[in-house]
Amino acid sequence: MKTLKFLVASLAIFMFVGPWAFAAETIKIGVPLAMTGAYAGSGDNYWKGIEMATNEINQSGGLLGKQIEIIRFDSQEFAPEIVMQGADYLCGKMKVSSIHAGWAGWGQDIRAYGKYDAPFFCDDGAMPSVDVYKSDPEKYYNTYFITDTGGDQANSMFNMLTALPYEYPNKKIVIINTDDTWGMEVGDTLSKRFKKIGWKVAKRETVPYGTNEWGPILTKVRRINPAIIHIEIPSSQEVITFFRQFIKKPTNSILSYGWSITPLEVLATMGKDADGIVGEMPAGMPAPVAPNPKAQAWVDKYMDIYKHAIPAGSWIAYTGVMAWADAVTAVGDEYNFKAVNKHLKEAGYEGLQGMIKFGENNTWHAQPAAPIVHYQVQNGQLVALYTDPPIKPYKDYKFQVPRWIKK
Amino acid sequence: MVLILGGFYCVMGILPLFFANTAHIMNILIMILIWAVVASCWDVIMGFAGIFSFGQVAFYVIGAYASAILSVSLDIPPVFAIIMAGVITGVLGVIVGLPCLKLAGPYVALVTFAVHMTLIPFLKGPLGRAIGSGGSQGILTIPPINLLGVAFSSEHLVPFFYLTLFLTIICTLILALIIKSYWGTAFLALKDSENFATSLGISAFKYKLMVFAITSFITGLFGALYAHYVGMLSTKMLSMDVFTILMIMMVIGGIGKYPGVVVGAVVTVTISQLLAPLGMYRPLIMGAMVVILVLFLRDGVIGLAQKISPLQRKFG
Amino acid sequence: MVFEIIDVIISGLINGSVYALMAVGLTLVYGVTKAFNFAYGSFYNMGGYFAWMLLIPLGMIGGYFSVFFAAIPVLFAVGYLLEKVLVSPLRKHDDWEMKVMMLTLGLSLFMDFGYQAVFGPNIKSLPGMIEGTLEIGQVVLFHQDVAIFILSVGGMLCFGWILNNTRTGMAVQAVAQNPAGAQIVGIPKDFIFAATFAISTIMVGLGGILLCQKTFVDPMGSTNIMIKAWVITAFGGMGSISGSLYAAFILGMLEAFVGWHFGMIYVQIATLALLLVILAVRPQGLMGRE
Amino acid sequence: MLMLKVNKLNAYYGESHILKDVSVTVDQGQVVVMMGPNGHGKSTLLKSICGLVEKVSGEISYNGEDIIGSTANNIVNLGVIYIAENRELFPYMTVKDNLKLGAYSKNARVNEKKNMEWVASLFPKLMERQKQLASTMSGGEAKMLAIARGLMSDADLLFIDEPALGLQPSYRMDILEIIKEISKQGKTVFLAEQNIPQLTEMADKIYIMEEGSISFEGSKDDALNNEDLKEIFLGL
Repeated sequence: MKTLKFLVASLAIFMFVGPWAFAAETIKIGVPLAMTGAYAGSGDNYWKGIEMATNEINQSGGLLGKQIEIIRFDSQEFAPEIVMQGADYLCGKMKVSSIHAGWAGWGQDIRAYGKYDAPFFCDDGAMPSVDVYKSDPEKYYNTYFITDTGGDQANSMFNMLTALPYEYPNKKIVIINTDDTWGMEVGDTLSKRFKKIGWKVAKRETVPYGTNEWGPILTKVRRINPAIIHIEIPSSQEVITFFRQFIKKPTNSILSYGWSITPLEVLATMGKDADGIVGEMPAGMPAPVAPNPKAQAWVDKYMDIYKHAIPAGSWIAYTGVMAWADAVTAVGDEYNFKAVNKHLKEAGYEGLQGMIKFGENNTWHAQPAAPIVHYQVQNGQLVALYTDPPIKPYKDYKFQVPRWIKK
Repeated sequence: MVLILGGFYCVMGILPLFFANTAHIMNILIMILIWAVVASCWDVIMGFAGIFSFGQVAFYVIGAYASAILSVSLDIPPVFAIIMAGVITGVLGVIVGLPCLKLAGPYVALVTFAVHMTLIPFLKGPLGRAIGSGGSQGILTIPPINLLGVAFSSEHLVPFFYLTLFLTIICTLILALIIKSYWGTAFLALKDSENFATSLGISAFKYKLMVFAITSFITGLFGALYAHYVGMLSTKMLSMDVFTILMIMMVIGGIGKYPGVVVGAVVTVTISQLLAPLGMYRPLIMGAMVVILVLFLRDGVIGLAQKISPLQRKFG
Repeated sequence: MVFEIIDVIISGLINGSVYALMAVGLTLVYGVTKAFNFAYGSFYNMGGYFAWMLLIPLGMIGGYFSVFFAAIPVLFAVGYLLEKVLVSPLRKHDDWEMKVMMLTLGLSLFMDFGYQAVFGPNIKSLPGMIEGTLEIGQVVLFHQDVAIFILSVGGMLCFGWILNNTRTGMAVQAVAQNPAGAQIVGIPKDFIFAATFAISTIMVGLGGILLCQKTFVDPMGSTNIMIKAWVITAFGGMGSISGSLYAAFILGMLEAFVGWHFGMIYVQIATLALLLVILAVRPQGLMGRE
Repeated sequence: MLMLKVNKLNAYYGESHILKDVSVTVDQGQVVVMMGPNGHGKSTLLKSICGLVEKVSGEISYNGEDIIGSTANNIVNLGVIYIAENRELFPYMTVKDNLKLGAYSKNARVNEKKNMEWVASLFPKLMERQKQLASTMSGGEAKMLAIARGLMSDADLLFIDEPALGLQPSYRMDILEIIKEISKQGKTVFLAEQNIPQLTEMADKIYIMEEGSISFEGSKDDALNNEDLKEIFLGL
């Protein structure tokens, strides 16, 4: 299998070096993702969605009668010049007709792809990216954010935490987040919102990636004994070690993991131990039962191919490709970027959960058809408690008071 | 040596005429120019002065951040910011040099690499934010260089290319002078036997400090140039990947075989570009390359050339 | 308050023992062969993946006992061959230390992404060798951490004893102190070099198997391991076993207290600042020799 | 009876050709002294025989066994030891441990105790400082230790390189005595030394090496009668 992969890979070189003599009639799309480095895990999740979408399109006769050909680029850890090389390679050299990126960086990607006109779908989920867009909406008109920013997601987390059917023993929260853009953004927003309603942010800790010895922090947490502990570290290793060391001597606190609940290994590793933790997924797919048969069919198909539950990013990346394909079909020419972009902005797309429309700043803000889903781990799997907006309970799944909370 | 370098830069100078419109290629060419100089500096430090420095990437990044911060936070025009960045890096180079030039081989590597490692948490952390490093998000709005109404940036590749080429040639000349001058011989003497050299009245410390200062200055200068080129910076530039790529340039070019390292830069950047679509197989192959090259291409391409044709010797 | 301090001290000790385990192999191989092994962290991961492969996909019977049993010869062979094939050829030439550093750097890149290519980019978790916690009044400890502590400290002490009190151990020291002299008295220098490299590979590999139970097998993790081990080795004095033992615990404590009092974000800076200071005032490290 | 036969030995350091077709023979129980200006290859010859030089060609046979190209430790096991002019001690080990390691080779281990006593009788001074680190000893003591360590190897053929180099006269006399003692034990001694004229008194055979090749071979009488060699023996 691996050798096969490698053969394909080396073929790719020759195509890269060699002339384009034998380029068949295909529609090329670019997929710059983190294939190596710290973010390779999330990159893989997006990839699965994109791969699934293109396969579906190709199997059903392709787009405008042409097969879609994916050209990948490893954006590694989003070093500015790497991202720029990716843009120049995919758009400049390979002349792809759209970019499906998932998490592509924190602003550098917008600038890099903004130089071109091909629609650029990204899931940066961070304010700096949006700020770059805002700095010149004309120039960056081909940028599409397929999820909300960390700030918006944090607001939704706040809504959920305050909506929980649970009597908080006190008004103290501890917030632990990573030292990166995403972590800071969520941390800041949450502490702002909680302070506003008279809570005390008893501890705000910013930790670097790779923190696995939580003794010093937990010591303080245990003395504080807060009502909520929120962890925002988009990396499985740290959040698992935190939980293991927390549960050793737990406090009466709701554990809110935010986005950190979504990396595949978290549940794969902790299983039922994780029961009781709450977390969210932007543009998520409610589970264990999808909102409608069509969505359920998709979920089943996904799990059948990839043998695991739907991770963050897969579904929305899938939807991104589909929405673009929809626009291309409507326009009838994948290279008529002006028209394709116009259609994407105005027409909206009938997704698995309903009609999705791009809102302010070319963003698929959380909306009924692409909601932020808040889950609780219940017997080892994610169970949707709420969808937002509007914040409303999902089906009749009930919040369970975590086992470590003593009455 | 003069022939090789001259030929190289002439060719580089012509290339844009063919590739002016393909941003992708221009980008590669510009990166080749920048890396060529940075790697050359490292070669002068390691190969000629025999200082076992692992701080090259660190100085590069310091220069980049210095210029970015100066121009973003203090609104200093990029042209001056770049020069100031070079000076700052040079001074830091001296400060780092003072303690470690008294040390022996691996310890110098230790100290300099420790500086490299310290930069990451520093720039990401509150201290970094305080001076405007933008934390782990980095700096995303670095203004382009603007000279006499001409903008030089990733948006205007051709002018930027020639600006870089111009600076590259100047710096290359400086480095070539160092190597060919009395210093060069002094360095080689130092490398062979410090005691011997000292007995000749060559003050190891003085010369090493000088070469440290000069190379850090140039490195910082090009770091700054790079910052204004891409317009964005993050601590990712300190990743092991960049470090290794720089190292491969030296291994291919041959340590102390200037200008082999320039050839090394061309080869490495190109290969790394060709392999980019391979994803994780790119670093895999790069790694294997280092191992094989270190084992079998001991003096790099120049060494090879020397072996093949005795004529080449005088360039070594 | 007092319990808080105790907690912090405990996590300091845990840090320390973990670091000691990481660093011992590196300091040994540097001390004896003067070759700085940049691929060190990748061997740590090799241990982790080896254990994972035997336990999860192959479902090896006998659990960790048989894993260790199988790991030792494999790691030894790998280390021995690598030294013979990659490192010793370089020794013949001048500035070989630099060459070895470069080569091993390339090797680590190759190995790390090799792991990714084979096992995928996601982290792998190992089942705990010993579960359960130990409660002493207010204080709660993982059996795992206690085990790591005992193994690393005990392991290092008896390793030091072997070095100082057995003929082979002394031969190793002899090679470290004066290779030419060792050769003159009839110690097989080249074999000792290769063997030391292999032993350090075993140490770091087993360390990986132990510690990955605590913090997972992370294909990208090896750089951090290498850097940690390097910092400790340099701090304690390159090649001084006891030095790195002290250094490991000093740094462990430092991290715990800085993290507790100032916040985790300052830990790295504090560590590296300390390293820089030490190297500036005493380049050979705490216990190192000029 | 013939113990060591070196025939047409060539040795190189990198590019430079140090020994040129050197031929030497040593009989059991002899004391052989090799003289000649420094830097003309005396040490190189000794090292080459003991397997400490990478690039060598020619024949070396020890007790009829061909030993050229075999590793240093094998040669030590055969009972040939090299005592370096620059001592090559283990600086951070005690005198005792240095001696212990001297007896590293297989057959030496068997007789370690016996040899230790013998060495103790030869070097009472050293025994007083068993616990001292080698790096803290004076030049003379260190030299003694180097010789003592060599004796611990239980070798039958000892190559002693410049035993008196940089020693004050008092020590030179000691060394003379010790060498006498060693050869009394039936050991064969091959010295590269010209700072101790008295040595020639006890030499069974004298070689003179100049520019990497043997310029003179003969008994001490031949040497003394040889006009050309007078200046070398001005010391007499």
